[in-house]
Amino acid sequence: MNFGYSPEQEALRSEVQTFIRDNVTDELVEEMDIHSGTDRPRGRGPLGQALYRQIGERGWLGIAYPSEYGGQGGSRIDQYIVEEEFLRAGIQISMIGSGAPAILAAGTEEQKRYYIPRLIRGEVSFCLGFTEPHAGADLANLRCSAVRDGDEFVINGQKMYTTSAHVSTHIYLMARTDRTASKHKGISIFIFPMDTPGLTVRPLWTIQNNPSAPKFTTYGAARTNEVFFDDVRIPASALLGEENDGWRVGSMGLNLDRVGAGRYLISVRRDEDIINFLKSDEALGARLSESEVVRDKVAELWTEAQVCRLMTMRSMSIVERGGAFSYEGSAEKVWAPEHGVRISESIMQMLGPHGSLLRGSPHSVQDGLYAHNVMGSFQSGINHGSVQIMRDQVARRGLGMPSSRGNKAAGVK
Amino acid sequence: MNFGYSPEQEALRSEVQTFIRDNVTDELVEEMDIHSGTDRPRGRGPLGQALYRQIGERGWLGIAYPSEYGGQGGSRIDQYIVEEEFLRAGIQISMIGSGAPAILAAGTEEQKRYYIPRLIRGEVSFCLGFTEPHAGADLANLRCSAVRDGDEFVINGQKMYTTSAHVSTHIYLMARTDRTASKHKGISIFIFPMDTPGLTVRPLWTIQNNPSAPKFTTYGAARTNEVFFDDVRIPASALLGEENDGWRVGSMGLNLDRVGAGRYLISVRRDEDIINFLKSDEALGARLSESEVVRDKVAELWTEAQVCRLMTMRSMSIVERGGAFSYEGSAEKVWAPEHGVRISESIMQMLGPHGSLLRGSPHSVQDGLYAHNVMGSFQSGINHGSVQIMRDQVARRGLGMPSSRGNKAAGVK
Amino acid sequence: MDVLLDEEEEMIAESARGYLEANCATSLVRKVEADPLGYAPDLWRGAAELGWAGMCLPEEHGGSEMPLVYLGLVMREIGRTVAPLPLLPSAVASITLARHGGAALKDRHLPQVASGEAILTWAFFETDARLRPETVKMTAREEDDGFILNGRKLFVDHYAAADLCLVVARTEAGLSLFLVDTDAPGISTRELVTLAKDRQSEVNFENVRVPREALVGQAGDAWPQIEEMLDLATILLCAQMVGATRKDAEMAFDYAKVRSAFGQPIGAFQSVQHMCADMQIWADAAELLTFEALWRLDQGLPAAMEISQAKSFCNDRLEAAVRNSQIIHGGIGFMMEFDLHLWFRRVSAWSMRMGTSLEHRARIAELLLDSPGQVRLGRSVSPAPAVPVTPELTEV
Amino acid sequence: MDVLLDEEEEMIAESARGYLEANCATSLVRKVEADPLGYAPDLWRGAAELGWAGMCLPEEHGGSEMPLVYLGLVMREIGRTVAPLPLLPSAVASITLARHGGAALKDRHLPQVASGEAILTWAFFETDARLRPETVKMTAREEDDGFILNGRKLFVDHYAAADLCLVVARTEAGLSLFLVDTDAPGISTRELVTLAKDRQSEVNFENVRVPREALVGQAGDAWPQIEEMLDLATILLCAQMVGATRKDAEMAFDYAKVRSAFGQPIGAFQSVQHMCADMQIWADAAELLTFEALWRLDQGLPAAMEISQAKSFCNDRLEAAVRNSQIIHGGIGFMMEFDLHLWFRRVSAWSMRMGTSLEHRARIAELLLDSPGQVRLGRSVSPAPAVPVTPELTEV
Repeated sequence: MNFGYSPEQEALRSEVQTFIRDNVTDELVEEMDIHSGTDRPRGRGPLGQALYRQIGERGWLGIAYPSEYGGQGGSRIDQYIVEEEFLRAGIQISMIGSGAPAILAAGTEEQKRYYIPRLIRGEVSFCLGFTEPHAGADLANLRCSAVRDGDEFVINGQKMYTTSAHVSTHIYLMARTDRTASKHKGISIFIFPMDTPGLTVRPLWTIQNNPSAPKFTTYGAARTNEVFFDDVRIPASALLGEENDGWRVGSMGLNLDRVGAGRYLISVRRDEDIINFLKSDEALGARLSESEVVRDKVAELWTEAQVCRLMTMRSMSIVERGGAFSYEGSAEKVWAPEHGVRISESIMQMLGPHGSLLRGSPHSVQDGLYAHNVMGSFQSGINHGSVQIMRDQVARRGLGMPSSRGNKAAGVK
Repeated sequence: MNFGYSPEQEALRSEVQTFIRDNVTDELVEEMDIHSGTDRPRGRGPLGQALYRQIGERGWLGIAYPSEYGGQGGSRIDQYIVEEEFLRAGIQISMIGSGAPAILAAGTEEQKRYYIPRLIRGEVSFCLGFTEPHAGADLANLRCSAVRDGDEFVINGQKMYTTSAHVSTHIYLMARTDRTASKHKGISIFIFPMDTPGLTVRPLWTIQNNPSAPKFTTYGAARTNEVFFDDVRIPASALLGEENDGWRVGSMGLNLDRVGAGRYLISVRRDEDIINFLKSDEALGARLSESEVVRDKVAELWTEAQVCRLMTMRSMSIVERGGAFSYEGSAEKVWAPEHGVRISESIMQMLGPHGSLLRGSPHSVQDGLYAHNVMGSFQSGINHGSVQIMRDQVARRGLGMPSSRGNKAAGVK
Repeated sequence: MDVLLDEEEEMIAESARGYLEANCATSLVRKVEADPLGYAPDLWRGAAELGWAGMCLPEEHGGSEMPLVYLGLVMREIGRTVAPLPLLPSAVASITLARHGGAALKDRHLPQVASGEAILTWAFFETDARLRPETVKMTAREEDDGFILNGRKLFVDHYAAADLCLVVARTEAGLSLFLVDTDAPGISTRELVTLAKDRQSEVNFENVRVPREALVGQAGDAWPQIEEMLDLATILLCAQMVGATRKDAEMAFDYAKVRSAFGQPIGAFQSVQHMCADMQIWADAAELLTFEALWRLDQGLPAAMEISQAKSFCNDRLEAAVRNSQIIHGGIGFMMEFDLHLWFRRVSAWSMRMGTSLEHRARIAELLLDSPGQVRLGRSVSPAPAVPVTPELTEV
Repeated sequence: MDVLLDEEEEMIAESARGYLEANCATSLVRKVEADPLGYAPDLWRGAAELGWAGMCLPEEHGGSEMPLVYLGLVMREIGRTVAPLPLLPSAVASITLARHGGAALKDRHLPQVASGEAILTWAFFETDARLRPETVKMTAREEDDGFILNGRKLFVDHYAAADLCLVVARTEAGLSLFLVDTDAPGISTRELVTLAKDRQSEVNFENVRVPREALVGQAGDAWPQIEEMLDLATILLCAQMVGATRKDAEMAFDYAKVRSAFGQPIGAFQSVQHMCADMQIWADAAELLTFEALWRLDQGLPAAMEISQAKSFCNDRLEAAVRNSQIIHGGIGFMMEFDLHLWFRRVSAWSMRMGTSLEHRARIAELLLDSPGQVRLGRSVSPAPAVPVTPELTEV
């Protein structure tokens, strides 16, 4: 048991912090923010490209990825440290997301050599084309189709809530390749450029728009997207893994997506923020910090936030040992989002009316951060597997609980 | 909308309170306590008989029952007032329980004329023979059988958790009369004396035994019972309602059993107790009453307790109007027991180690009331329909939510 | 005792619901969100014709002298349709004026309020926005035959819509109430942007002169009247929250019945059913708490405890209910073009107004713990009876 | 960083579990509940042979100088089998003695403790049973070449089993620690009856004379040592609670798989699955919090925050977990003859010991809010480093 980081890891963290202090400007953060509603060119902007070059030189990119594909072959924990520090500065350098692990596990040698280095360097970024109007939690219900036509596939259909589709260079698409097979069979994964003809992106504005949410808001994105496919032709080489094996391939990335610095931080940043607000010399914060009830509540929530941190450390420990999750990732994905809601709603009843003022309003608290957070925190319990489904998984995979009669009949695991 | 009682009802309450102050002694309460473990003769003891005579003279017995069967043909709310005051003194005069409503609704004229007056006068008391080792929440799974043999039925099987079987005069038994019918069909209700040959009662000691719980503890019963039936012969006239219609008949009483003074009070007495303890001059209470955190918590719980009271008033209002519950009884049976657990567990973290001392221990708080309550409060969420099943009912009956595929297949409503 | 609605109450509620459902589509709600005026004048005129503006005002001034419970039912229906109407502040300020104002002031303004021609609001909160007298720093300096107001008010509801505002300020004698023209010289405003996107303002008073007659009640010692006003605003806001939550929850119930996942409606999953059951239970409980408090006000019974119970409960549980509704809706509830957020944002914002749960629970605890004698549920523990609103009703 | 158990830790835990599962049936637990001695001597002897009594004592006194994390793992397994052993008080008192006692006292007693021949306990709490120095009223009057103790201690763990007791009393110089023979003249006891039915005593000191050498550390100013002792007892109790909750929860998981209702195991119902999932999550979280605190103590890092985090969390969530287990078991869990309550009663009682959630959260809030600088998760905010237990380990 070791709850600390090695001296080398602490040194790495300091180095990254120093780098960020010296190099990360507000303009850079603004340029790299994929959640603002504004249309902009796909891929990295000039400042982002410069940043990636700099951090690439320091060996911080793709630390845990194999060196033959441009990574450092290093520790997942080191990578976590770098990711956390950049995220705390408002920059998501780990845009490798769900793509890279699946490409490494299921991709052809050619795909690996093409995509992994580019993902690491930030030249390629994927948006996740999973959800559809009738396939959300029940993803396997998807209808978007890919029909083989010689050396090509022809894609038709629609994807929804495709975050960052307007700025990503590529899509990581789940589509149905066999209509006759049962729900979970007959699905395949494709990776291809967003500028493929026939592909259209339309904005979906979220309730965080107008005014848009301040930096660091949990689910503060002002926009997501719909993506339409109208006879989109892609080469068969865009297929990732075996045809009709996409359910398995697609699931690979998701577990890892549910843990890590990103999931952890969006659930606990408000804990740090509110305590630091209470410690500040702002009149409201100073007054509240004297309330025993507020003190009791922030202590309780702080403890919950520590649990988020510890669960993330547990997941990292498992990954670092090369083990697989049985339920630990799902457990984290229950605890952290629900904590995020609790802290957000508790803060409402500390701040009172000032807490209800949005970004840009006179008298808003921290430029409306907490008010916007109310609109976003619960989203973390819905996206990428709802807490309900995650609890099912903890019970069934972790504790061996039986499937219900109904689900068994329908073949749901 | 009227949240108050009429002057007549307030006068009735005062009258009952005065009567109790003048007539209810500790010996009487002790004699009438059906939950102590001691064996005693069935039915009322001498003090209880005298009490029933006195309150019978005042017209307080069976207020809401028809006058032709010995009741007063009065208001259910008046009856509630009398019941509440006696329960607050530790006496459950409304032992009519689940029997009388069903007898009135489904009984023969002969049964009504025999049982209702005796139930009201307290000469007859029923224990509820429903639960079996393999039929708890899923009551319809019961196996105890009643086989017709000419003008008689022959009963074989076992009942479990039969509270007060050791002191009741009669049993209200649910048994299977048709093994070939589907689960909910083929069940019948029988009412007959506990001294029928072949019927054996054995004690089941609860975790509230040794030391036994102080008066007013939520689920403080030191004992419940198993009841065994070994070729128990009863006349066919013991059948209540139609043969094989027992599921419907048996359900009649239960909804009423879930609401009313008893259910309400066991869930909220600790709220009053702890606040009065905080207001007392005991050092621990006085110290805690100055803690803002304790004050915040008791205010929150008090509000929850008010909701228990208001939900009970709603149920009474519905009953008084002659309406039927769609989900309101179930809602009360979710809220009140869960509140009872919350208040009980919150008190643990106010009192600290003193709160863990049981009855008779030096330094116990209110003779161990709160410590014993920890062992009992959750029982209220299990018995007579678990909160899980009650929530199902709120959703399905109250909100029209669909049955799950699995349950539909099994014919569960 | 009968806590259910009687026939007349049902009628009031149904008529209000009928009017609003016919005249207040969500497109109107969205339009007004973007309109600095902050309310829908046509909708307001219709409401005034139905008598809502003067429901609880004296008959002699054109009102209907109805119980507050009836007004609460209307507020519930307004919440249900999230109708952009300034009824809450106008009713609260005008009832306060009717109770404590001088005859001249009442004669001049109340008939116009009752007819809907004049809209009132009130201003109490300042930088420290708690429901406490010591938070008022604004001054009213006596001079010649009037007062000069200086200070800054926050969170003033529907100021842009209002003709007159009941302003709480501190004279030498203590807290006092003044009825001020909203466009009096020396007043400037800034719009606040709330989560509800309804209209709340910062109002600045710089040497604003008001005549002596603008004083409502006596100069100083007005805290009891002010607290009564704040309590009334609080409990009517609860009624509005209950209505909004009802509708919001019903949208989730309906959605759960039609949205399918894993081969069945999501409403067939026990976890979703239990979320829905809780939402219904919380809304029911909030409604019972709210209307008991309103009923007590109508009876002239102490209601401070009941008002604080209702608001603290609404703050916590109705927020949880509308959050559950968002969760049940999944991604679509997060989309601007879907209507659900119109309710969610309002209930959330309202849960932060008129006293946090912490403030209200502190008051409950005071009444429970710092009063003499033992407590018992169903028995009033409030220290002193409030002023009766409808004295002709006998006390129960 | 690797928060999972390493091989040696796994071995320690497995060996402890093996010994206890083989030697501590629930029949033994029930027997000891009714036995005034309050522990099982045979089981204790075997445990001492395995080295548990001296795990964290210095080698020079017959101990093994192992990290506290190892002792925590053993406590977890003791909790798992609810084994009636006086290890917790004996380890806490003897570690305190080893850290702060004089050589003579240590030479005389520690080898016997390490071998299991002597059992120690400690006495801090009095009528006001909080973890605060001002609650100690007991006096130690200096006289001749010793002290005279007067006062009453409550909630003394396993006093009947103990040979010696570390007693906190107030000398003229302030709080001090004394090692007292449990059968010294002038001592009388009364048994408390706890929800756990384990052994806690009221111990009365009436002019109890102890020699000067009985003083552990200096006279006065011993609060840091006392707080360290209380913190150690607190976090080891957490480990015990975690173990007990694990077993208790597993019984519910197993029961849910075999108990049928409505044609399927109750564990197939989503509501039951979600209860079980929460129980597992809470137990996992409690274990992580607990062992991080123990690990920090081993590193000599400040751990007050982490100890209070662990205990407040265990109090609330492990109680909820064992209550859920009772609910899943239905009626049978309420029956005396069924074993489940052996765990339920203990976790419940332990949740009320060594600081309520309110007390611990007040300490967390102090560390968070009354310290200089900003907070950040994963960065220590405790003010001053604690005394290192195993100074040879490098600080991380």
